[in-house]
Amino acid sequence: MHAGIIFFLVILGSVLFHIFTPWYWTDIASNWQGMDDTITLTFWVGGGVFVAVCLFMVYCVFRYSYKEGRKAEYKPEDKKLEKILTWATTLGVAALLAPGLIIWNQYVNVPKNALEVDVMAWQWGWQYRLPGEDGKLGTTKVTNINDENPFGINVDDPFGRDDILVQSDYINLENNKPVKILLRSVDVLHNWYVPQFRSKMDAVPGIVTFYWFEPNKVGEYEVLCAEYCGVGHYAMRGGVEVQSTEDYNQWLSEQETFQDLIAKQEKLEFENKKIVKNNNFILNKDIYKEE
Amino acid sequence: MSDPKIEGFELEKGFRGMAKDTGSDQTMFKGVHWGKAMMWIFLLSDTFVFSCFLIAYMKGRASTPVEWPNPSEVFALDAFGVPVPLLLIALMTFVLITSSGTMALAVKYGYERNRKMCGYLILATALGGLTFVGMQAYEWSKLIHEGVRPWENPFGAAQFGSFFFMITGFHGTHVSIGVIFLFIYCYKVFAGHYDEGKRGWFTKMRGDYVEVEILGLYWHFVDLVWVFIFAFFYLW
Amino acid sequence: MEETKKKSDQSSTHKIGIYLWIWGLLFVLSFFSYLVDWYQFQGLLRWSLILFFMFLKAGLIMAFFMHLYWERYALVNVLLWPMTAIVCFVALMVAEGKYTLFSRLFYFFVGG
Amino acid sequence: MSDEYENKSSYQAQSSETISGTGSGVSPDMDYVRPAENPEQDLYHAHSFIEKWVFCQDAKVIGVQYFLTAVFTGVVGLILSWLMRLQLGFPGLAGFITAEHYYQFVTMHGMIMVVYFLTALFLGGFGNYLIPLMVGARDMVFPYVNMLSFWMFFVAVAVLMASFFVPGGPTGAGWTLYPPQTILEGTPGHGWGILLMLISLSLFVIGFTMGGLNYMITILQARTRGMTLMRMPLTVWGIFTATVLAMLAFPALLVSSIMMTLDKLLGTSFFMPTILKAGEVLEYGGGSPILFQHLFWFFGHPEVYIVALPAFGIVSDLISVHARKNIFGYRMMVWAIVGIGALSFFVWAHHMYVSGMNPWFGFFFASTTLIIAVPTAMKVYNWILTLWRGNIRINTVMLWCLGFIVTFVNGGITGIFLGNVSVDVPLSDTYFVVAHFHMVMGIAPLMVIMGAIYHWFPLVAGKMLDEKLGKWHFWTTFLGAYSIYFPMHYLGFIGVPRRYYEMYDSPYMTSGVGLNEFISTAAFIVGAAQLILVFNIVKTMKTGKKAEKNPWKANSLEWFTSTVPPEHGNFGERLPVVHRWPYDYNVPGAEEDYLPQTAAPSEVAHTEVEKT
Repeated sequence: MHAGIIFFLVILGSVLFHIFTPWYWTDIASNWQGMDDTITLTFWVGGGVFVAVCLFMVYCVFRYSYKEGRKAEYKPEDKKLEKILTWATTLGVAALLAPGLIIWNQYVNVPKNALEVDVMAWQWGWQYRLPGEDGKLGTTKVTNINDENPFGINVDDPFGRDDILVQSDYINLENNKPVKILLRSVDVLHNWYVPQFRSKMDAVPGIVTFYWFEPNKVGEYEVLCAEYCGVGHYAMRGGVEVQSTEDYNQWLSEQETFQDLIAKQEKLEFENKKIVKNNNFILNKDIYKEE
Repeated sequence: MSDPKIEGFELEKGFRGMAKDTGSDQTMFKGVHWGKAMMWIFLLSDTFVFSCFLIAYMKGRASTPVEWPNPSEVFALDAFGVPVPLLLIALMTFVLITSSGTMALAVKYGYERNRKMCGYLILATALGGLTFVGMQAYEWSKLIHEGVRPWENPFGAAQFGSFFFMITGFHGTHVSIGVIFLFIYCYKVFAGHYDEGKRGWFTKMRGDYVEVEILGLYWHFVDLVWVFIFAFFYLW
Repeated sequence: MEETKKKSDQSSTHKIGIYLWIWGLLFVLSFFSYLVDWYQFQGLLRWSLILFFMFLKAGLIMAFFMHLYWERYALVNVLLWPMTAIVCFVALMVAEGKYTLFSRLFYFFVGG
Repeated sequence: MSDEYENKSSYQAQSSETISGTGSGVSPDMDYVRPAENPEQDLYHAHSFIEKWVFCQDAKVIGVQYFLTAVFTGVVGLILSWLMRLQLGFPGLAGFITAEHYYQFVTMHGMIMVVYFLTALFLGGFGNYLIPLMVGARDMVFPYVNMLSFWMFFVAVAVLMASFFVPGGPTGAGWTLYPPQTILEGTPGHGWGILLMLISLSLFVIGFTMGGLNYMITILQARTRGMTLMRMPLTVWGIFTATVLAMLAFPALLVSSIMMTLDKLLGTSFFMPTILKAGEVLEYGGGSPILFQHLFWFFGHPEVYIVALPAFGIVSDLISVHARKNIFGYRMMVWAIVGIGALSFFVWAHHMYVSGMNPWFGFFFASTTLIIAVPTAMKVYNWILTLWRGNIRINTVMLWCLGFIVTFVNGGITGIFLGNVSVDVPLSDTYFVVAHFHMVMGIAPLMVIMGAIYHWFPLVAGKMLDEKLGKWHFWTTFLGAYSIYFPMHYLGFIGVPRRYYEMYDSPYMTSGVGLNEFISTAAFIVGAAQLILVFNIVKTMKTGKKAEKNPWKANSLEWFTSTVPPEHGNFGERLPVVHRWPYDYNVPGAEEDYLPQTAAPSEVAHTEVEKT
């Protein structure tokens, strides 16, 4: 008998835990409310099934536990019941699948007015590139990357000249403006992930991947690498600041373009070679904290 | 081989027969020797191995922006001063199909318990296989002389060499293993092990001519894989 | 079963003619597929011819040299159905290969 | 040479039937079973200690060998998990756990548990022991190959363990071994470690192929008379389907291992694009990392079911025996197992929704993945419907089964979150995933393994395990494991990514600190609780009650061997003849509450058995 009681308490505890948990998702700060809603829907349907199945099990344990001489029912099959259960499950699953697919359709179709942001990842850090006045990013190549051209932009590409370069782990975004994140990696897999934006995608060396979102809450957020990328994975953090249009434009105007960088480079002597960021293998949390 | 039979049973044909076989007790593949069934399933598994190789090759080739070397030039061979495209490959195909044919006949004569014919045909198959391996060695050395390496080649995309050496190498390994077993079986046939049901050296299982068919299945499979490699690697 | 086997062994094995026929056919088909390259057919024609001859040869080897034609359907089906997984894998990898190529050309060469 | 079989080259009809053959139709014998198709199997009996216990050809001994080797790797995996939890729950407490070590622990824990522990245990261990017994065969069809299979596995484990002692340590690439980082500097064990891992995996695949051929052919071609496919216990169905999956999925692992080895050793660029490391361009170029992921998951997803399906099968049998009721909807169960197995080849990329593959694949894979939920749900319904109106013995075995149902349903439901493409986006690569797969393919199969140990121990060892200790073992394990993984989902909701050596003080992560400490503590307790089982086994072997024959009053053939524990050849003089499915419990009209599979219809003519 006590077995049934403990199982019942486990189910009850699970439900109570879910209701009273202090650990739940962070406040959403992007347009992907639909993902949260689908999760909630799945929780209701799935959680309901979980509770129903387990309670039925507990009931059976109470009601039908062993008694000498009692006859169990002999009924190998019940076609009708099985049919009902199959169709009910199919319906439930379809009801969960449909919103999932609809949102995925939005996820892979980027709005036309989205701002393209080139996110470049390496072991272990980020840097960003925004299109200049022409609104287009220049093409890039890993082999072009060097001290003078940290983003590996193809110098011949006219679109690349006015690209705005942000050589920092931190980027600013404009509130209520869709962003298309173009992910690029120069070494291994990475993943530019902000929990509050709900969305993520791997950065894969050799190709450019993308996803989009629309930040809708001003504030600062932490960027995490969400794809294992070697021993410094856990320390590969960055930041996003979502700003109002005014602040954003202010920030934007302070950034240097590829053109500026080339001009500056020409002036610079090369005796003091800049330390390439990629060389930065030193990893410990104290350094991280300083940042 | 003869049609599958079990003494005392009427075996139905077609899909009805399939349903009955599946629903019956003891065996699902009626009249199929254990070893033969095992070889079939093994070949199925091996098919997946080669499929994965070829799929990887297809994906690799389809996604490279660098030009892929033209196989009919790379694999051309000078005959009397004229470069003939794929000459060696054509000869290799010819040799392998020849050996496949002799193997098929060896299986037939094995079941007819024609020891001599069976043995000689297996020997012919083994020699065919050996020739094939030799020609492949020649082809490899020729390409290596021309500067093709697994990691680079002078003709175009680096993956060309990688996939070429890996896939033909894996196939060549299969052929070589097959040749070794062909020689062993050739000895066993001539020594009459299958006529008297002598037990194997390691497994202690009784010998039987069905083993010739099992080896034959493997050998034809090697040929079958070559058909696909020929089409996808040399003709594409 | 040994007894059974002995009996069936003596009875009917296939006539040698079948094997010789298939053998010849394989040579002819191989020659044809070689001609595809010789005449340098290109594009869809090349592909369909290559695949046609390839599957025909593969089918002949499987059906007659490997005796699948004479085997019972239970075995044949067990062997052929798993190929659907391969077909699915191939189809998806074709799409994936094209997508990768597009991504590379677009972002690393063409731009826009 | 086995002299006793030397003269038995032909078979004789073994029992009552063949009187009125196939066609006669007039007064058909109700006990009729088709005559034997297979000759009596030629068994090679061991002649020395080494042949009997080391290079043994008896599937039962091989099964135990597999079991013990797998458990050994499992213990290593368990210790690694402790070290990981130590770091996660109490960062900095154990100074020797550096980030490198942590990632090596993660990797080895994952690979060991999935491949070398669970796969080997279910297929190699339970498969070898139970298949011949349950289908009524004397042994596996190729005993010699079977032996080689184990020793190949043994070498694979040895190579794997050797990687702990090579320079640079074992690989720390994560169990998925995603290139390019796997073989590049910046990942621990990128030299010897990863090489040994790839070699070990290749050996495992080769060894497993040998075993798998045996399991498949034994089930398909060496069943005893009367044993149709639809009369096989679900255990056999589960192991069979899992073996089929393994035979078709492991090739992809083999291929990707070979290709990665070449990338590492020869400098080919199958998976390696142009890479810039430390300011220098490496000599790679043009490869595709995503290709590896496709190959890996083409293996990896069926692998999940390779672990799950045997568990499904075994738990069905255990529930039916101990609920004293036939399994509900046997046909449905079989078709569900087969259907899940077949579908599992069409869903692999649901592990790759955010991997940067062609985004349109999301639609295809989300649909196929959620379709799998239907047969899986049917199996769950059938388990609880088997309990319904049964006569349930609440003993240790049944407790493990109930524990399985709770954890499996929980893990299955979270699977619907992750399979549904856009719901997966926020949750993938977080602790939600970790919690999900541990619940569904870690804890749930473990519950079954434990249940199976308590259930079949009397058969293997001839003694009954102690019930009281068993119950203690169950409750600590179940409650502990559940309180590890249930709250862990919520860490994922917060957004805590997996494979983080340390969380630091990210604003939304600090709240998880207390939870992490709790989870770690629970993990230590659960791990230690397994000692109860060890103690129980030791105690039982010394002073335990001797098991009577068929102590659970089960129906399936493994309990009807000539001796307990069964000897080589399993069934003595004559192979059993099967007349019914293994689930005839509490048949109306029968005296006992069970009818063994061997009970001939004429012996129990008064019962109202439904035709099976």
